[in-house]
Amino acid sequence: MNSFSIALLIIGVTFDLFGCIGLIRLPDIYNRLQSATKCVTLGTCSILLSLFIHYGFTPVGIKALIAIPLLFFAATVGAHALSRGSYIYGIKMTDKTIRDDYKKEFKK
Amino acid sequence: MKYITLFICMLLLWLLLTFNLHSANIIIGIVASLVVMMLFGNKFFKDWQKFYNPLRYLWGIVYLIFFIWECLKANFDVAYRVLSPKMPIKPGILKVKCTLKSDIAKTFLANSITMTPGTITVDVIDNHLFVHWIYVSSQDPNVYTKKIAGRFEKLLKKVFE
Amino acid sequence: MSNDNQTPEGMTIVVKKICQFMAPTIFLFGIYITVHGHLTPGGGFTGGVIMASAFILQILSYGSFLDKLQQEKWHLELTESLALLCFLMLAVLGLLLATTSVFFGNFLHRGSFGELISGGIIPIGNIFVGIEVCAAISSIFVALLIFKDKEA
Amino acid sequence: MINILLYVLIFLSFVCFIRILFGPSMADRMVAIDIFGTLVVGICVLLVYKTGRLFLIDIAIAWILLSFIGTITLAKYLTRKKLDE
Repeated sequence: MNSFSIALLIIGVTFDLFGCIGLIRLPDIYNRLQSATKCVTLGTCSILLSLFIHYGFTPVGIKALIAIPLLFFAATVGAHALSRGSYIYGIKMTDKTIRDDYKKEFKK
Repeated sequence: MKYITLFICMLLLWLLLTFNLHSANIIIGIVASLVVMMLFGNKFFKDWQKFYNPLRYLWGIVYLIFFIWECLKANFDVAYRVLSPKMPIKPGILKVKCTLKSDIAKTFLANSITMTPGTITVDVIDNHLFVHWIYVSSQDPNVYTKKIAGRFEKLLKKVFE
Repeated sequence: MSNDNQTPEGMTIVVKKICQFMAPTIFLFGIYITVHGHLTPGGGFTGGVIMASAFILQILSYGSFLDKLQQEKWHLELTESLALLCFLMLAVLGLLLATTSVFFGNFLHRGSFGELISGGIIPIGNIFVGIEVCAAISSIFVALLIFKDKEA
Repeated sequence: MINILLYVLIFLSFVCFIRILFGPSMADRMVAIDIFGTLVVGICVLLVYKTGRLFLIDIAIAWILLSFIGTITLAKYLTRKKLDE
């Protein structure tokens, strides 16, 4: 195995680990979405990229390359829709919140 | 015309997905793209001319490199906030004005904001984005608009408008 | 400037714009799984479910009015029945044309192992099963929506 | 090497299960399900390395697309709309 793809694998799993620690530690749902979406998406993208580097321009490598933008769009749009949905559902933000502009728009 | 654009995109995606150039594979790909074109063509992007402008792809590559750099910064930022024992968070939802006009550019701005340091787009209403920020460093509208949206808008205007 | 999709129903503009190229991609991937059913895991049923989920994504993100959905339901049921009929015809053709003369007998050239055109009638049967499952699952989704509205 | 990384990812999916079991509200559980779907893609790719079965990447792509639809459905359910409006 190529050493560069091993390095990408280890980086990816480490970022997944950070994301899941954030999922447990952070106080409310919006902050959890922040950590989880960013870290886990980049970690998994890095794992897929390592597959592309290991197999090169073969069908498997190209499929791994196609999966990266799909995963990216799926994660960002999912995070956006989930945060909007949970605000409308009425889930409170944490006590440390210092400013909320969306409440005025939502009252109308 | 947007039907033909969808057809070309789907054929390219099929050829990448199967990755061989046998004649049987190409014929099945053309049939499959025709089926997709018939079923989903009327909902595809109306401004199809943008697909045939090579300059946009060039700016797209520049944007991609810039975006990957921002994305890496975002990850180290979140990792720092998660791992430090005091958890330095000061969250809030801010109203950010964006100067982009077209819908597709707004969509990509929202997606880019979601992947950059400490911000996530909650809603898009007309010309305003509602952004959840994990560490609100300043409450002045000019400063935070420039900090959140300003760095992408110039490039996105060249790519999508 | 294209504000053509800014309608009150459905989800936000971000979801709609992403859905414009995500739904065709999902459908194409379903076709890929169906056509390669005899070479890789998956096949008619799996590909049909993925194809149906493209329609479900479109209904979810754009929103759709109920009477329009009822029209769609008629089309879907027709498609499902026709695909099932074609599958049955394929089986009967095996009875007539194949040298062994059995139900589902193979009457096509077998091809060589690992190629796309191989496996005799199995890929064609897969395609018909895919269309049938796609129409069936979409019509289940539409039927659930219609019945829920009538109950309430 | 691959085994250790695979164990780490499986442990992380159990962490997601903790959030699904004890999440204070419904939305927290949905976030955990979304993250779990992304972790499974990583597990699929590591299984490609471990077993050499190249078709597992197809399953990974299918998982990405189907978990996207699941997330959108749950998010729409949270906004108290009917699913077809």
